[in-house]
Amino acid sequence: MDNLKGKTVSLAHGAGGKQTSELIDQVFKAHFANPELTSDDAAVLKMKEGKIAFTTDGFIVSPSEFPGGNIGKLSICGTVNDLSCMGAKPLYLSCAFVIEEGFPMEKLEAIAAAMEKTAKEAGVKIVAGDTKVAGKGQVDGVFITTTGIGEIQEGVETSGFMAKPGDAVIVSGDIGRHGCTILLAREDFGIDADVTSDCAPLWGTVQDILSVTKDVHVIRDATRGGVGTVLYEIAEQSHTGIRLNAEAIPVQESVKGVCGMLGLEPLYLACEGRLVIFAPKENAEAIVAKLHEGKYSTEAAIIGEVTEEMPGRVVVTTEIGAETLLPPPGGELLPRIC
Amino acid sequence: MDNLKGKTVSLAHGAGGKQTSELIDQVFKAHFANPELTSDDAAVLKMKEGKIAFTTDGFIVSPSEFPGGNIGKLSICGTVNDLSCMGAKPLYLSCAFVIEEGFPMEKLEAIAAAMEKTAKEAGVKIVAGDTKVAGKGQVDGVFITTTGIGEIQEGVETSGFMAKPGDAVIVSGDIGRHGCTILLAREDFGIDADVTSDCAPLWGTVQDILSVTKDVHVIRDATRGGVGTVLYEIAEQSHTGIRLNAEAIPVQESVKGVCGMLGLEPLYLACEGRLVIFAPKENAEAIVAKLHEGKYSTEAAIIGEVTEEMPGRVVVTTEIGAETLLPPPGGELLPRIC
Amino acid sequence: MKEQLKKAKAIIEGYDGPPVRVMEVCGTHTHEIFHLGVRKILPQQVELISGPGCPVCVTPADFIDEAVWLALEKNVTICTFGDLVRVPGSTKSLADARSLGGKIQMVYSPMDAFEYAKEHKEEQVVFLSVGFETTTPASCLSVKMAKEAGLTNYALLTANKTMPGAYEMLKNSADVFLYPGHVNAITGNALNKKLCEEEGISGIVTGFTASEILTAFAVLLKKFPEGKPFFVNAYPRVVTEEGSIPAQKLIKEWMEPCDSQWRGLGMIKNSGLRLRKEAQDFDARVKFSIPKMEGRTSPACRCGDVLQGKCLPTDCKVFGKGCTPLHPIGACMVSNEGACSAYYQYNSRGE
Amino acid sequence: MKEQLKKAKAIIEGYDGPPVRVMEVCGTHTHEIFHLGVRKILPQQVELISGPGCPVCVTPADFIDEAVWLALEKNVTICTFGDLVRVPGSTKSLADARSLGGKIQMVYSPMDAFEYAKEHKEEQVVFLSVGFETTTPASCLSVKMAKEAGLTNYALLTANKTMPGAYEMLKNSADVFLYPGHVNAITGNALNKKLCEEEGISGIVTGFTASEILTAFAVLLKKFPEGKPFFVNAYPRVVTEEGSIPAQKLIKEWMEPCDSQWRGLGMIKNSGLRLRKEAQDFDARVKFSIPKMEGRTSPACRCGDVLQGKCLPTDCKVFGKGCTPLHPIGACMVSNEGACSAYYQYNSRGE
Amino acid sequence: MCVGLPAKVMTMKDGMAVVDASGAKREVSAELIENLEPGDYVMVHAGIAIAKITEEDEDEAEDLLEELL
Amino acid sequence: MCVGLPAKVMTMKDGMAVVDASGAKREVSAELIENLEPGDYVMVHAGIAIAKITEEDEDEAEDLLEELL
Ligand code: SF4
Ligand code: SF4
Ligand SMILES: [Mg+2]
Ligand SMILES: [Mg+2]
Ligand SMILES: [Mg+2]
Ligand SMILES: [Mg+2]
Ligand SMILES: [Mg+2]
Ligand SMILES: [Mg+2]
Ligand SMILES: [Mg+2]
Ligand SMILES: [Mg+2]
Ligand SMILES: [Mg+2]
Ligand SMILES: [Mg+2]
Repeated sequence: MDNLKGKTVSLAHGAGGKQTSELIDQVFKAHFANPELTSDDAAVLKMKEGKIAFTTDGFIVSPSEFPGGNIGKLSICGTVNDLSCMGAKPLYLSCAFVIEEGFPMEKLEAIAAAMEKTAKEAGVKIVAGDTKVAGKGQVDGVFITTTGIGEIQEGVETSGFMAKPGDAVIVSGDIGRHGCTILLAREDFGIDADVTSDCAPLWGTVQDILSVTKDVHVIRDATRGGVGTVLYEIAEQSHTGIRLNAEAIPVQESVKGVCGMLGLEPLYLACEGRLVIFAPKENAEAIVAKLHEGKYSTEAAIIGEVTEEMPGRVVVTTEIGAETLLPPPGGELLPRIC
Repeated sequence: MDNLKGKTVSLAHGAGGKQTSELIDQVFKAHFANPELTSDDAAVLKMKEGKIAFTTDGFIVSPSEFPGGNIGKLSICGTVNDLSCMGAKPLYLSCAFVIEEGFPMEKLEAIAAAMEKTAKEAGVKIVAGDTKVAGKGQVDGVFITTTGIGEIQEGVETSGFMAKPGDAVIVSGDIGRHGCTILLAREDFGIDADVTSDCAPLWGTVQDILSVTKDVHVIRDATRGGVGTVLYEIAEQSHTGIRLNAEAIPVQESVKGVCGMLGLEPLYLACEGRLVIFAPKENAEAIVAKLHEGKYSTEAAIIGEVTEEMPGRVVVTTEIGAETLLPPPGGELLPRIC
Repeated sequence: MKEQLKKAKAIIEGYDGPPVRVMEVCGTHTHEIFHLGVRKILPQQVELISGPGCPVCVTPADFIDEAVWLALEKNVTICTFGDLVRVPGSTKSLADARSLGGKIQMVYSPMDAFEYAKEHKEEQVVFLSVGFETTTPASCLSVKMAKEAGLTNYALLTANKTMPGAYEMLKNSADVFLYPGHVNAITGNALNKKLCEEEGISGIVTGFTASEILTAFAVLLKKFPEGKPFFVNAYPRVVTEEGSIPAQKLIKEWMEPCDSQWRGLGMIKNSGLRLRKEAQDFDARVKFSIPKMEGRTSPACRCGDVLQGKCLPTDCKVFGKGCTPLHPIGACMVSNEGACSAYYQYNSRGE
Repeated sequence: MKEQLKKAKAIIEGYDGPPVRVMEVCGTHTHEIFHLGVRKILPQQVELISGPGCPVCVTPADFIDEAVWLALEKNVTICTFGDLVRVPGSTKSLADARSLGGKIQMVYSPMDAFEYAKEHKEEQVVFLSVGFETTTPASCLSVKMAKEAGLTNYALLTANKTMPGAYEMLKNSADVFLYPGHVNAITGNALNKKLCEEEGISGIVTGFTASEILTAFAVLLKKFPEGKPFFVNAYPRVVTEEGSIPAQKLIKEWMEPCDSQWRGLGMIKNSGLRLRKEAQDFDARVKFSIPKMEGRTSPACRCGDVLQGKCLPTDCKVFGKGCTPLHPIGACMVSNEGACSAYYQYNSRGE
Repeated sequence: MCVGLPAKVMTMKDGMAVVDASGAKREVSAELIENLEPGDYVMVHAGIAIAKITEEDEDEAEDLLEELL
Repeated sequence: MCVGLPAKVMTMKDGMAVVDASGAKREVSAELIENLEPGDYVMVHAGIAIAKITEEDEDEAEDLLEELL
């Protein structure tokens, strides 16, 4: 969009008047247009009788552009994936933007373009939106909140409360790439590595799983907090223990390198395109085999199992064949150097 | 909540681990608890066949507390009102928080409490949420995005595209109080006045209107940009003109005073509990009479009519009986002094 | 409508005298006249010209450039009336500067700028001192208070202007002048009377309410056909003959006349005010050694002609096309009180 | 599992000698030992004690108080290793200071702090210089670079420590010491050899990989039953006899020994390093005249005893109750390398 | 050019007046007007009382028209 | 107490080395090591190469165990 070149978002764009409409038309409607996209107070949608999934997430990633995506792509993936984890086909999304005064229009347009592309891939429509502009220094670049509605598929019931002893624990790919990418993109530590975000819309991946069996107990996307946090969450919700095999956890070599330098645990680095799946052991191999065919799950692996002992804990069998507890999720991710 | 006293939100609360859960449990679940509120990736909701309304809005008001409400109340009202404007009974809400590191827990709790109370009044359930913590200076206090699902009532169809020449233009109460309140609360201009925000959930008000007649063409809540912006929007969407009677527009005396001092036009001050209603003239008096009985619409008034001439324009009949154009919505609201 | 308004309106609508050109000098008059729809009730013989009385409109681009420079290069906190925020400089407005991280604080009063400086000693604060005789006393007062409080972080960037030079320059542009009541409240009526008596320039001082404005028109349309130059103070509850002596003294104490550049009109001798030598510590140009700015304005802009009544806003080629209140090219399109903006907003969108 | 790991593990698991107390002095060893689950394969006779080798754990509260004071009272930008961010001061941690608006910048290296200062000349920057012999050279180097670059906005807040005094103090706490390979890479082995030869204190220098750690245990469990004091450098690919001469020179050039307060252990003579007189311009205490802080720590905290091997973390009354990694009371609970934290995270949640 | 507002003086203190214009209150300087007292009406501009006035514009306009007709 | 990482020197310039540890690259000071060259292995801590090392820990451990048994 040539006419956006060099322009920036101003407070006037957030005042609700003509300039707000201009911004919406030029940047958002240009990308999101579809018959259901509302110009009124709300979108009007026809619904079938049945169960729907409804979820929201705020995205505040900084920087807003990073290797492998931008905040726009992320904001679609995050909500599409939360719906998918419930076995729900993503149907409709809303998106609410908060933009900092002075934000470059071209960047905003790139964000909207990424949203369009990702939504298309996920088969979901953006039908409602909102745009606010905050004064310089009142928001860091751009924040996006997406909310989604999905149609829960017949016969599927997943929940973090449903893990059962004997379940296999599967991850859909190598872990920690998104968190590592953002860490590097912030340029705080002067480290460079060939890592891109794993950010991806996973409805297709969930469909792959469900094509093998509908008897899946838990599907959860490991986002902030990483796989480790998800595992502790599920161990707690399901009152079971989890035993991991350290050597089975797929981690890209350069992610390991960065973690080594900064004293970080890959299990606690964020992913944005990785599922943690709990399913009866007998189907685990078949699920992984099917996942290996998928675009976003070539590195899928069984990384552990659910146990009766040690409910609420995650135990790791280490490279020396000993057992240790996975340290429970801490707070802020702090590099450890000295 | 005594245990929150003196505490503040930290980045650790946003890391997705145990502290995030603690924050959610202590502040949000304590107020929002209901059977549908999810601990999984998404809420699971049973839907009837039919039309739903789906809408989202971001709330970034600063200061987050103001006479007449806080950002929590506002965030419920805003979305409840957008649903109501479509003739939809508000059913479910999601809310996504972005909180600045260092934000006082007690304030957050007051916000959650206001949300609970307002949601209860509006008959809507909060079923999904998200909490992010941004670093100091990356967000101004707290931002909330709410998204809502409502059930569109049989036989009701409203849209900004449906205003017809001959329609009466009604406002549900005196205008500009929210914008004026925020202006004063910011303390930028040293002005003091006895004004409180009009912030209110309006599903009851819409029900009142629909109880008189379902033949209502447009209902829109005048939020940022105020009534003037809504009128221009509808004039444009419906390709009609609008003629206002300046002397019929209800404005509280002290709002007039503040506007006088700062050279502002009340029609362009934000409301957060005011509807603009377009309905065939013959029902207008009955609607206003019914509204006068309602809690949030005692000052309802017919302020003008829809015309065939001057499509896209809003004309005002002034106190000297002359006609003038209402200046179209400008950008940022700038006080005019010299 | 009140009785008295009706009477005035009847006189105006019933005017059947000779053609008359009336210039409202004051931007607030321009604004109120549009707001009330006065133009719509004026008979055809009455031509209304919007003069240069909006301080925003006559403030040259290089003044904005200076403020932007202070904000972005010197990290100065700029305190300003909201009116100036969107005025285009040569390349940037204050709104642009703010979006680049410059600190731009809107205030209601220069005294608030002083208070801000007092409460933010770690910041350097500059108030953009624009305005005519009405506004200048408040700027002077803020400097006086800053001096008394011993502040070293407060200064004015002055572009204060005075009306006499402009009256002189515009005297042939209209038959009757509507004089700005609030300026006269400070200056008194001596000059206007003198213009009437010595140069035969008619005028009427009035206020800003519907009643005051309509009455003024009624009066002038009664007087004009009589053929004699006249001067009427139609605002005696506010304007006295001698004006505000304390205000005049205050200005004299802190400021002195200087030549001044008016956007559109050019340089007018002795039509500006600047801080006196003794108050140079509070003069932002001295304090920050602001370099000379080469204010560039769009060559298409006819603000100058508009302000002198030589053409209508609608005669400007870019009016309503390239130049709108949302994307102003010239200063007259920025302020609500600017002639072009008022024309655009109330009259015609140039479609 | 690799062959060599299996061999070492077999030796460890098969140990049937006399009881032996092993102290790992180094926090990174503590961390890795837990991470690998080494404790789980040690026979019962082997008692493992986690010593004071985590710089975070031994940094007293008043050091944090000084940093918080600089951040909040002097608007100084604090550059720090992530390790220190959550360490409790007397009332506030650096994370608390940050949430109050203090600027806390995490860095990977003191050189990054120097770079930050070079790129932010308008800010005063202080690097929190903690650490043992391994880390101190990097701090010194950053000061050297700052001096060469003529920076006047960079300084260190020093709490650098050296190991010899601690070894001396702890010599009776264990039978065999696991020496920190990276400290010895700088200092060389002379002191450890001397402790062995003159005082009969056994020890083994080792690295941090699974293979290195298991090998070290295998070696010490083979040697210990022989009954003679021994010293083994099990990390020769990194550690040479004389250590790093350039590093030793660098430290000597910029720093000099001083008495030093160890959280938990108290004052140890000559166990710290501070900037020399000639480098005082880079000493934050001098530069900002930091007032004396009265570091208060919780009376319940038994960090001191834990660090000396006098009790286990689990013997502390508040362990796992009032004191957890998310809400630490003592410093040993903060760092991943702290003995209490490692116990809590890997061993038992004190339930 | 100068938005002015008639306002009533509520209180006086140290040369500053708190004025009320239809319920909007603000402190303004009374420096330019001698002997201002609570109850007086003033014309306010940019934080300063520029003139002491009478309360209503009606009478004045009325008088002027009377005179004229 | 000191997280250290073995890394390979990729390039050298002005006393600074760019090192690579399993794909994580960063510039570190080579001040403490004489004659460092691309291809060398170093132990890196807090942005500084503290020692020149051999690539693998295996042989060393192997040797030690051999000696012992
Ligand atoms: S329309 Fe714009 S460019 Fe033309 S004279 Fe007016 S302000 Fe200047
Ligand atoms: S558990 Fe906490 S309070 Fe107790 S000794 Fe350890 S760090 Fe100190
Ligand atoms: Mg709305
Ligand atoms: Mg979600
Ligand atoms: Mg999510
Ligand atoms: Mg909206
Ligand atoms: Mg920012
Ligand atoms: Mg999720
Ligand atoms: Mg909405
Ligand atoms: Mg809304
Ligand atoms: Mg979420
Ligand atoms: Mg802020």
